[in-house]
Order: sequence, then C-alpha cells, then structure tokens
Amino acid sequence: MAETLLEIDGVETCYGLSQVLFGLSLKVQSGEMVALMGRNGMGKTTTIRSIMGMTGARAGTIRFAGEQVRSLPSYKIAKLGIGLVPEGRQIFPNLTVYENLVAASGNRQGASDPWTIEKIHALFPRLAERGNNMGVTLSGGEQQMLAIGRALMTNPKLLILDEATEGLAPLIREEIWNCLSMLKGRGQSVLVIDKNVANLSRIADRHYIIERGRTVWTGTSEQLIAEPDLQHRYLGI
Amino acid sequence: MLVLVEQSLNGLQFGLLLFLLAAGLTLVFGIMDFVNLAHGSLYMMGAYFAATFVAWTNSFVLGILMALGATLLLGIALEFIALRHLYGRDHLDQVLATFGLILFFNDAVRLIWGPAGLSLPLPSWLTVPVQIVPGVFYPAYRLSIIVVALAVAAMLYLVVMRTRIGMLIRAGASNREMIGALGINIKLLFTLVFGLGAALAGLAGLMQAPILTVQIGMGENILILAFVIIVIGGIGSIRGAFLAAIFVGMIDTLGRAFLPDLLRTVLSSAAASTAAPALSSMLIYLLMAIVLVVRPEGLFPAAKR
Amino acid sequence: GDTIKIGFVSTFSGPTAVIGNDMRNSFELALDHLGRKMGGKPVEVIYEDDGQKPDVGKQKTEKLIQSDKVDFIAGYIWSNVLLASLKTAVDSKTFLISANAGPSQLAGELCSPYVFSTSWQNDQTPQAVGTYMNQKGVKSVFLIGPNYAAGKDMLAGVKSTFKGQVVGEEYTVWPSQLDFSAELTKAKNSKAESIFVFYPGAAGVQFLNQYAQAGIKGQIPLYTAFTIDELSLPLQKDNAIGVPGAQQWVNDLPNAENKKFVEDYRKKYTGLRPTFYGAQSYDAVNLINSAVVAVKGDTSKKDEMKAEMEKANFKSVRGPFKYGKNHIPVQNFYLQDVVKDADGQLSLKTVATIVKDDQDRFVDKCPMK
Amino acid sequence: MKSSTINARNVVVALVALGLTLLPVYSALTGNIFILTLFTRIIIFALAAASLNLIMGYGGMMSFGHAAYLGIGGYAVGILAFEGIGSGFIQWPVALAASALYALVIGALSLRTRGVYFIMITLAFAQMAYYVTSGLSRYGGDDGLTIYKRSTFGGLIDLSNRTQFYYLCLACLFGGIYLIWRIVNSRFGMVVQGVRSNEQRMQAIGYHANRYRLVCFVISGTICGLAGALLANNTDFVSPAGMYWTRSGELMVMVVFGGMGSLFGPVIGTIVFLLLEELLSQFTEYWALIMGPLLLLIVLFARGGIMGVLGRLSRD
Amino acid sequence: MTDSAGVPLLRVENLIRSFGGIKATDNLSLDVLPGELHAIIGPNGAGKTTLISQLTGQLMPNSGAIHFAGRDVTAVPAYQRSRLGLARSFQITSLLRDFTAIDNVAIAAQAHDGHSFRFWGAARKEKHLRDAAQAALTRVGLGQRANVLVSELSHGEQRELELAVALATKPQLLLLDEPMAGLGVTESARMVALLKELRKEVTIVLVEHDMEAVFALADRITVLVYGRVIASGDPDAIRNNEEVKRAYLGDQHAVTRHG
Ligand SMILES: Nc1ncnc2c1ncn2[C@@H]1O[C@H](COP(=O)(O)OP(=O)(O)OP(=O)(O)O)[C@@H](O)[C@H]1O
Ligand SMILES: Nc1ncnc2c1ncn2[C@@H]1O[C@H](COP(=O)(O)OP(=O)(O)OP(=O)(O)O)[C@@H](O)[C@H]1O
Ligand SMILES: [Mg+2]
Ligand SMILES: [Mg+2]
Repeated sequence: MAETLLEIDGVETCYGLSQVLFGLSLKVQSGEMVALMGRNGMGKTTTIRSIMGMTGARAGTIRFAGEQVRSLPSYKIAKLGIGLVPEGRQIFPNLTVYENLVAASGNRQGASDPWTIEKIHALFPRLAERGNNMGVTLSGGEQQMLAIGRALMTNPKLLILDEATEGLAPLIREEIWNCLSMLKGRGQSVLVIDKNVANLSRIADRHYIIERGRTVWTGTSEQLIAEPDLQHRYLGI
Repeated sequence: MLVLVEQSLNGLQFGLLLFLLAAGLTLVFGIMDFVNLAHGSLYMMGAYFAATFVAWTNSFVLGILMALGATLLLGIALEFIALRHLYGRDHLDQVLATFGLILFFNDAVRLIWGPAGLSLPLPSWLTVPVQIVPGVFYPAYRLSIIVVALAVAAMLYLVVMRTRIGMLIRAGASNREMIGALGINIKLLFTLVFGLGAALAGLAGLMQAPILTVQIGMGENILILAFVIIVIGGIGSIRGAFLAAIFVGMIDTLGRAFLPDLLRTVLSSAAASTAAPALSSMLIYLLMAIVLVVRPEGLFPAAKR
Repeated sequence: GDTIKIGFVSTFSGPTAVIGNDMRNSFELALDHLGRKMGGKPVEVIYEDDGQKPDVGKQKTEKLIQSDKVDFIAGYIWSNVLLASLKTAVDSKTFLISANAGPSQLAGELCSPYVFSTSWQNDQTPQAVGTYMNQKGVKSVFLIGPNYAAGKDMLAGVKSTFKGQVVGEEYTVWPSQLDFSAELTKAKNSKAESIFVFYPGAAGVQFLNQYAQAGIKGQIPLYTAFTIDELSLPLQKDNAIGVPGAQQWVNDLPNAENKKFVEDYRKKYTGLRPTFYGAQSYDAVNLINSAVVAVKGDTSKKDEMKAEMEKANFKSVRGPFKYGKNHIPVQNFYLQDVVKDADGQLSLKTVATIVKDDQDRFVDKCPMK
Repeated sequence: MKSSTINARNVVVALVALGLTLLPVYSALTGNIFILTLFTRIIIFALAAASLNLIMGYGGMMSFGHAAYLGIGGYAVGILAFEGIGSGFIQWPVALAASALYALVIGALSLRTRGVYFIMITLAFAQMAYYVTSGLSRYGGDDGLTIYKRSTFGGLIDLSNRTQFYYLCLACLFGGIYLIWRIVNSRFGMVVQGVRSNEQRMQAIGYHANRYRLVCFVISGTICGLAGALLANNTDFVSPAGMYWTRSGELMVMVVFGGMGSLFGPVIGTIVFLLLEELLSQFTEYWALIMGPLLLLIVLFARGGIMGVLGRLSRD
Repeated sequence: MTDSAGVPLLRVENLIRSFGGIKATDNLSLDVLPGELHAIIGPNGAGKTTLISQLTGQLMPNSGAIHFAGRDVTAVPAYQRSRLGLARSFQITSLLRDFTAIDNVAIAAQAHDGHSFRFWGAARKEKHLRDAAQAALTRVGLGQRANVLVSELSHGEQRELELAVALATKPQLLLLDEPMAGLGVTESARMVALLKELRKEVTIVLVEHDMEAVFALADRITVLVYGRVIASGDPDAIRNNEEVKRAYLGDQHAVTRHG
C-alpha cells in the first residue's frame, strides 16, 4: 500500500485581489505519476506555485511527505524533496550550463541512485556540448533540457514538470516521455502538466482536470480514455 | 625613472584601496542587484569602529579585527531589519532608502562620536619607510594595503567564480524565486553576502583611516569613485572592478603627477597650472564616459565574464 | 522692538558642523558675558543651518530678515554662502557681520555700508606666511593647495609676498581628492627647500598624516595657512608639532578679554577649546553690542550704528584693531606653533608677530569713501 | 482606473493646486513674506522634479545628472547678466537652448547605455559640467556668480516683485505639468512608455527606440533649464555647488518621494520634502536622524510614494 | 498562391552567423514565395530563432544577403524592416507587461500608421487606432480581454496577444517563432484555424515544433540541422524524407497523420 506523498485539500490562492484557485484538491501517492490537465488559464501553474510556496495559498492544507507545508518558505518545501521544472524554463541566464547544473546539485544522501552531471549529459548530450555556454545563449529547446536536468540534479522525491515538453523537437519530446516512463519505472513520483493527452494517458496513472481553479474530474487513464466527452468538455479535444 | 616607479606605486596603492571599497559594492550591487548608497556609510562605520576599538584595546591589530567583526554584524543587522525587503524592488527605491540611511548614519555618528572626527594612529612598526628598489622608499603601511587588497581580490574571485556558493549567489541575482525552488535559503545567503559586502566596506574604511581621516561623510566622495570603478569594470565583475580600480588609481595619480608638466610643454606655465587640475578632476569622469560610450556595459560585462 | 534680534547663519549639520558648533558656542559665551542684554534690551538669537549650500544659506538669510525681522545677521563660514546671501541683507539694509568668510569681492567691489567683518580677507593670512618665510630666509618653496577659489587665493597670497623661488605649484581636486601621495612625491623630488600648503578641515588632517608617513617631515619643512587649528589638532596630534602657521588670533594672546574668553569657554564647554572661528564670533557679538549701546537700543538708527561700528570701539579678543574703509579689520598677524601645554596636551602658541596692522590688498577696489 | 474622479488623490492634488494659487493672498493678509519666498523656491524645484519625472517615471531613464540643467539654465542667465545683457527675452531662450543642446549631446552619448550604466554616465557628465563651471574664474569659479539684476521683460512683468515672480514660477510649473500631461498621453508619449516597458518589442514593431528616448530626454532637460533660469533669478546667484551630484540625488528623492510616474507626484514630493527639511531643521539640528529613517519607511511601506498611498486610499 | 510568379518575397543567400565557435547559421539559402506559408523545422538549437532574428534585423549576419520585396535589407536596422512590412512574434513572449492588451496592439497599429512624433493629441482617444487594435484582438480571440493588463493574462493568452501585435503592423511577411508553444489543445486548434485564415492575406514563415500544426498548414517546409538546410519541399516529401526522420521527426510522424 503506497503512502501519500502529496496531498492538497481545499486550496485557495489569489494574485493580489483576483482569486485563481477556489478550493482545489489533489493527491499524489508515492511512486505514482499524476497528470494535471485543464485549458489555458485554469490554474495549473498556480497550483504548482502554491505547492512550492511561491505564491502562498490563502486557505486549505498542503501536505508533503507527511508535513504541513502551506506557509513554509519555498526553499524549505523544495528541500523536503520537490524538484520543479517551471513554466517558461527559468534557467539562470548568467550561469553556464555546467554551473546551472552544479548550482542545483544536492540531496545526494537521500537518494539511492543519485543523479550526476554525467547522467544528465547522457540523457541530453546537447547539454554536454554546450557546457561552457552562458544559459542566456541557449536555444529555447536547449534551455528546456537544462531546466529538466537541473530539476533532476536535486534528486527529488517528487518531480514536477510544468509544460516541460513545450518547444522541444518531436524526437526529443519522445525521449522525454521515454525518460519519464523510465523514471516512473524506478519508482519516481511525478506530477506533470502537459497538453499532450495521448502521451499522458499512455504513461500517467491518474489524472486531474481542473476548471476555473477547481478539480472537476479525477480518474485513471482508462477512465479518461473511456470518456471522450470529458476530454471534449474540459480540454477542448 | 625612480619618480615614475614611485608614482606608479602610489597609483597602484590608491587603486587597490579603491578596489577594497568597490569590491563590496560590486558584490552587493552586481550580484544581488541592490544599489547600496549606504556602502559609504559602512565604510565610515568601519573607520569609526577601528579608531574606537584601537583606542580601547590599545592594540592596532586587535582593534582592527574587532572593527571588522562589528561592521559585519552591522551589515547583517541592517540587511535583516530593513534592506532585505528591498531586493527585487526598483533601483530607485533602493537609492532612496539607502540615501535615507546615509543621512541617518551621518547624524548618528555625530551624536555618538561628536562632529569633530577621530584619528587612528599607526603602530610604529607600520610607519617606517621600506626600501623596495634601491633609492625608492615606500611607506610600510601603504605596502601593507597593497598586500591586503591583493589577497582580498584573490579570495573573492575564487569564492564567487569557482565555488558552488558563488554560483548560487550569482544565480540568485538573476532569479530569486527559482533558487528558492531548488531548496536554497536565498534570504540567508543574501544576508551573508550583504554582511560580507559590509565587512569589505568596513575593511576599506579602516585601512584608509590612518592615511586619510575618520570623519563624518568620509564615505560619500569616495563612494562615487567606487561607483565609477564598478561601472567601468562592468557591474558584478570582481575582475572588472579589480582592473578598473587599478586603472582609475593609476590614471588619477599619474594624471596629477605628469599632466601639469605635459601641459606646460604646450601651454604657458600659468595656463597649465590652472588647466591641469581642472582637467585631472575630469579625467576619471571622462574616462568613464568614454568607456561607456564605447562599451555600454563596461569593460567586463558580467554576463559574458 | 523691545528685544534685539540677531540671526546667525552657519553650518550645523554635515561634516563641517564642528565649525558651526564652535562659532555658536563662542557666540553664546559672548552673550553670557553681556548678561544676554544689549543696550538694556534682552537679546534673542536665531541660529540657522546653511548645510554648506549657497542657496540654502540664502533662503535662511531671507527667512531671518523677512520672517524673523532680525536687526543683525552674523555668521557665515563659507565664501559662496556669504556671496549668495549678501544681496538679500544689503537690499534690506540689515547689518551683516561676517564672522569668517572673507572673499576678495567683500573687501573690494561688493563692500557695503551694512557689511562688516570680524575676520580677515582671505589673502591676508597666506601673505603673512610668505612674509614669515622671507624672515626665515627660505629660498624656495613648493606650493600645494586645493583647486577652488579660496585655494587659489591662498597660493596667490603667499606668492604675492614670498621673495624666494616658487619651484612648483600643485592644485588638487576639491573636495574629492583624499590622497596626496602624487603631490608629495613631486614635492620631494622638486628639491624645494620648503612646502607651503593650505588644507582646511579634514583635508588638513589627511595631508599632515601623509606628509609624516611619506618620511619627508625631517627633510623638507612645511608652512601652512588655515591647516592647523584647535579643531584639527586633536586629529593631527604629533604630526602637527613643529609646523608653523599664521593667524590673526591665537588662544594665548595676552590680553584680558582673551584670557576671559578662553578660560570661560573651556569651563563652559568642557573638553573643547575655542578656535579662531569662535574668537571671530565672540568679537561679532561685541561689535554688535557696541552699536546697540551707542544708540541705546534703538536699532532703527542705522547710520549711527554704522558710524559706531566703523570705530571698532570694543575690546576685541585679538587686541585692538581698526577698520579699513571696506569694513575689513586692519590687524596684526601672528606666527603660531604647536607645542605641548602644561597638561601635556597639544596646543597652539604665539611665537612672534609677523606683520603689524596689515591691510588687505583689495581695499582700493571698494567704492566706499 | 475607473474609480470616480472624487478620490483622496484628486482631492489632495486639487487642494494643493488651490493652496499654491492662493498663497500670495495668505501672505499679504498675514504679512508673512517668508512663506512666499519659501514656496517660490519649492515651486521651482517642483518644476525641476516634474521634468525629471518625465524621463524617469515615463521614459524609464534614471538620470543622476539632472542638477546640471539647473546650473546651465542658471549660468546662462547669470553670465548674460554679468556681461550686461539683462533682457529676459534673450536670457531665457538662451537658457533653454543651452539646456536643450547639452541634453542633446549628452543624451546621444548616454543613451547607448542602459540601467545603472545610464545612471552613472549621466552623473559623470553632470560632474564634468560641475568642474567646468568651477573653472570659470571670470564668472566667480566655485565661489559663484552674483546676479545683481533679475531678468527684465520690457515692463511686462517685474521679477523683483515677489508676488509677480511667484505667479510667474507657478505659471511655469502648471504650464510644465500640463505640457508633460499632454506629452505623456500623446502618440509620442505612448511610444516612450512602451520603450520603457520593452525595448526589444518596440524595435520589432518598428520604433527606433533611442530616437524617442532622446527627444524625451531633451524635452525634460529643456524644462529643467527653465527651472534653472527661475532659480537663478530667485537666488540672485548661481554657483557650481548647485550642480553637485547631491543636488541631482535630492531631485530624484523628491520624485520618488511624491510618486514616480504620476503627474502631480513630484510636486507633492517636493513640497513635502523641502517643507520637512525646513521644519525638521527648525526643530533639531539632528533633523537627518529623523529624515533618514523616514525616507526608509516611506520606501518600505508606502510604495509608489505619497501618490501611491493616496491612490490606495482612494481604492478602499 | 496564384500570383506567385516565381519572384520570391524573401530571398536569403548564403547567410552565415556564428557565435564563438558554433555556426548557428551555416551558409543558408532560402526563398519564400509571396502568399505561401513556409514552415521551418529542425532540432533544438538548429538555428531557427537565429535565422528569424537575422531576418528581422535583431541580429546581423556575418556574411550573406537578405532581400525582401526586391530590396536588399541585409544592413537595414530592425525598426526600418518592420516598416517595410516584416513582423515577428517572439519564441519567448515579449510584450509591454505593464500595458493593457489593447494598448499593446494600439502601439503597434500606431507604428504602422507612422507619425509618432505627435506630442499633443491623446493617443488613447484616436478612434482608428483603437478600432484597428480591437479588431486584431478579436481576431486572435482576445476581444473580451482588451482592458486586462498583460501581466495578468495567462501564458496562452499572451501567446495570442503576441500574434495580435504582429498583425497590427499590417505586415507583408509574418515571421512566427513557435506560436503554438504553451497553448492548450483548444487554443492550438484555434490558432491553426486563425493561421489558416491569415495565410490568405499574408505570407507567413512559421517556426514550430508542433508537427500536426505544421503538416496541416504548410505549403512548403524547410528543415534545418546545425544551421544548414538538409531538405526543403512539400509536406509529404518532408514527412517521408529519411534524413529528416532520423534527425528530427523520429518514426511517429511518418505514419500518424492525425496524432
Ligand atoms: N502574476 C499574476 N497576476 C495576476 N493574475 C495572474 C498571474 N499569473 C496568472 N494569473 C491569472 O491566473 C489565472 C490562472 O493562471 P495559470 O498560469 O495558473 O494558468 P494555467 O492553467 O497554468 O494556464 P496555461 O496553460 O496558460 O499555463 C489566469 O487567468 C491568469 O490570468
Ligand atoms: N548569443 C548567442 N551566443 C552563443 N550561442 C548562441 C547565441 N544565440 C544562439 N546561440 C546558439 O546557436 C544555436 C542556435 O540557436 P537558436 O536559438 O537559433 O536555435 P533554434 O533552432 O531556435 O532552437 P529551438 O527550437 O530550441 O528554439 C544554439 O546552439 C544556441 O546555443
Ligand atoms: Mg501554466
Ligand atoms: Mg528557437
């Protein structure tokens, strides 16, 4: 019986005066891969920001690895073992590729088979080639690879990917999906946001669909595929 | 020739002194993107602390170490109480707030130590002139400034460019939120960096104190010079600040030393002696303007290193 | 009115507040000595801070004249603050007593019936130093000073009286230059027999520090004007010993008024010693008092007050002096030196009289009769 | 944005404008001449601050050398007066032209840089201007130059009459603000603000960013030059001290204090800053001990300066 | 497409641009015919964005020439190229963040209108600018969001606004750098529909990794690898090109037409 790694309940989050999340709930079990879906602007990224403590939630509970993390500063949450590939990459432009990876390295002791620069290079050979380039000079896709590599370098218990395949070439995109299933095979818990429903339903265990800041549906991949109407209604497919 | 050697040493020493001040400034400004006008006040506090502690303990070295610690603590306290809330804000907000701190520190010092200033006498072992090449004697204390500044420069360069802490600091400058998401306590890191910057300012102040004076407002004119240096060098670049500081020190000293004679070859003596100081006062600003017109991001733009 | 109102404009904030403080201390002491009354009327003083900025000084002057309606206005450390404020005072026919600033314009074309000085004209002090160097038989000198109006006046003043050779003349950036190593190296290599400098305030402390550290103190003697005073001495310490200067007032001048001034000052403000700034401010009070007494407190009688003040009919702490037609004192200048006094503290001491009854060289430019 | 026109902010602005207009009446009734003198100076600085706000608040150009224009405008008046040309019809256009020319030259050079580099290069040029005027020994060097006679306007207006001079300054201030208001909302103003927000984007849609910046910079410098001419007449004196970098810093403080990028902010900021300075210095000579932390508190807790606070009050 | 009498609207000849050691654009030649939708695809880091930046003038080539509408524009600065009718959208969203959506578009419309040295009239009250801006917004589906600040728009909406801004300059040639990136399925579909509309009016160069969109839209496709053209041709030819499959597409897209 898998333990609950992340549990969110009734979270409400605002940007200034405008409320974006209205009592959102979701759960990620240990070793599970969960997808978060919804149309543009429905609050997916905001959910992630609330989990990470980047935009503090106003109400509700967020528990990670058994600890209440709402209103903790974001570095403490990250230290508990969350690795984030943020929307829009957000690599450090004034550091080299190599330094971007080194800066993120940590949490070695907790992981059984920790990520190293060599392993990242094996995953994305392009990053090895560009090792001494400043982050700012990378192409869009290269930046995306770097962002993923950087998140892995923290050896997270839970990996969160917010549109991590955006802007990647099809071949690389395939590789990332393969990599995710490989990670899942190793028991890595993943929370993923992506627009490619086909791929998601292939490898994710469960899905949440959110609409205007609320969870409107949750179920397994089979259930999702079985209900094309649902996809049409909430995802516009 | 010997004159040239001696004047070059003067220039080098003055430049390195400026580097001590500029290093802290470029660290805080370039790396944390925080414009700290009160850096000059910390420099002043370093000098006041040193003069006070040296008098108390009757030991130059002990007093100076205590002063260094005191400015470090002061910097940390300042950052903790007020300045950390200003990271990521508009530069102007920072200018305004730290301008307020200048006002405050000047008057606080006046209240505590009185308006008259203090003096920091050198121990006798530092006052003897040292013969460096035959025929050229150089004050021992000025030599010691050269040594300390070079050591600080090397240490800073290594820490910022070669260690993970340095990478984190630089990364935090460009994206605070993301560095937090990597599990690093950026607030603490920045507090320490600010403290380090303050200690460097204090070090500059207390090293200068025996040569110059311990006076209210002593940090203000020299702060402008320090800004000029970090801008010429490229903001955030320790190497840039180092080279620019030596450059400015040399230009300033050699300009004053040789410009009048140079001008006298083309102008009448009277005209030269009035034109030369006017020109040499502008020299540094002229230099900065030229550098910026040719290289708008300074000599060593930080992003490209 | 039934009180005598005096405005006092000086610098009470910023790094140079120390001068303003001393002036105010002496001004207050002088009033104490008068029982805070002049011509039977109580005296009210309003101190205003010019922050060392000309436009602020002018605004404060206007405030004192227009809003407080003072009868006299005194103070002014800085030439540019005084020059900015002058017109306001003269236009309103308010008596202005400069207790320090002495730009050449004030002695020359800008002299006014309503303006008096209890200090000197800028050039007089360095002229006295030049004369002294002649007396000592100095053959050559290297001049160093800051590159601003007063700095140029000072060097020009020395040159106008010094008969030997000027082998070099260096101006440094004012106020930002802090390091004089380049100038000292040049002076050392110029083979000059002596160095003359003018560096007021903090710069004077720095210069003496660096002069001593450069190791040429024993080799080339230094002559100064306005570089060593009771404010800078505690910071200059031993560096100042044996460095001569000239001044119209020294704390040990042997007259009764001066003894009382110095002693009471040290009593009232423990730990402090009066300076020439203070002495001039002390004199300013007594000058004003002489005028008020002469008209029995009726300050509307401006002509009579002017006539009285022109007589310099009061006991000056510098000893008796006369006014030139430009209202600048015609006075003695003394050689001062730094020595350890009875309690082992450094203090300034009169060594000799360099010139007697010296009149400034701009008096001919003054259109007053 | 759509809040009603009667809010705390507009009320304060209206009251201040009314107060400034009626001030001479108050002064005449109470016989308090000094308040008029005081406010004349405040108004002149407000004009300078407003001009700085144009480039800083709307154009995103942080000029740390704005005091140079005060000096240039002032010296234009002072030097012409010294040379015997007393007519304001000559003095003032020369003051404006000289400021504009200076702005054009240093703007063209400085605008190659951005951000803090821009701050520093404008400072450098202002310092050079400071040293140049300090070297003008014919015009008093750093002792400054006394102006014996204020500008004459052929009998149209008498600048030595306090009330007339006050109203002239006030008219210049209101005129300047009106001008800035029109500019900011014009096509030109939209471009300048767009360039502040995202230069790359503006270039990509067809704007030569620096050309607009430069024009804006020159306009601002010219307005500040006018303030310089007024200030010289008010002080009857010009000196390099008025161009020192601390003066430029004070102008920035006034702008930020009042609220950068708001039309009336700099005026309010100037009034509050200078009055506070005046009052606190009456109260204690350690006034900076209060003023300093006050500035810090304003930055920490009153974002957007006084106007920002008033704006927030209005919204609640 | 009938008027494409063989005279290209855009012609790139032997373009080279290197950064330090790497040649991001390596002797690249390319024609874009009037009226076509020309897609450029290639692996990450192949030099697509670099090419677009050279076309719009943000970046200057080391050598080679760019002709646009019969003019050599190689040395023409960016802002002038835009006036000649070249517009772009940015891969990484680049907007005036503290302006409203409609202001962003209106400023672009104003650029097309010329006359920006007008200091007096209120620009926000100029009806034809506002109308043009509103029309462009409506077109990309942001008609309802006109008065929202850009910083408050979602990522997807910002992508749409990027396009509206480019449209408002009334370009002859529209250079789109990954317009679908970050769009949800619905929005992507909407964008494809929109581009289908647009291609009737304006020539488009499209850089995109979304192969469904590319194959649905493109008349011609050019494939870049390491700054060089490895293939160019109609969609079917590209889909079945072995080299392209190996370097970029992988096996999936050769078979699946509809994802
Ligand atoms: N910084 C912000 N300030 C104000 N509103 C914001 C901010 N960021 C996002 N929003 C608003 O919050 C809502 C949710 O945004 P969020 O980014 O969470 O959506 P999303 O589901 O991730 O969308 P997308 O698929 O486009 O990334 C949107 O309506 C957006 O306009
Ligand atoms: N300023 C620069 N300095 C150094 N290298 C650069 C610079 N700009 C781009 N490059 C390099 O040039 C190559 C081409 O980059 P470009 O951004 O054009 O790729 P792209 O084809 O757009 O890729 P993507 O599909 O990932 O966006 C990359 O390897 C990148 O690292
Ligand atoms: Mg999102
Ligand atoms: Mg790209």
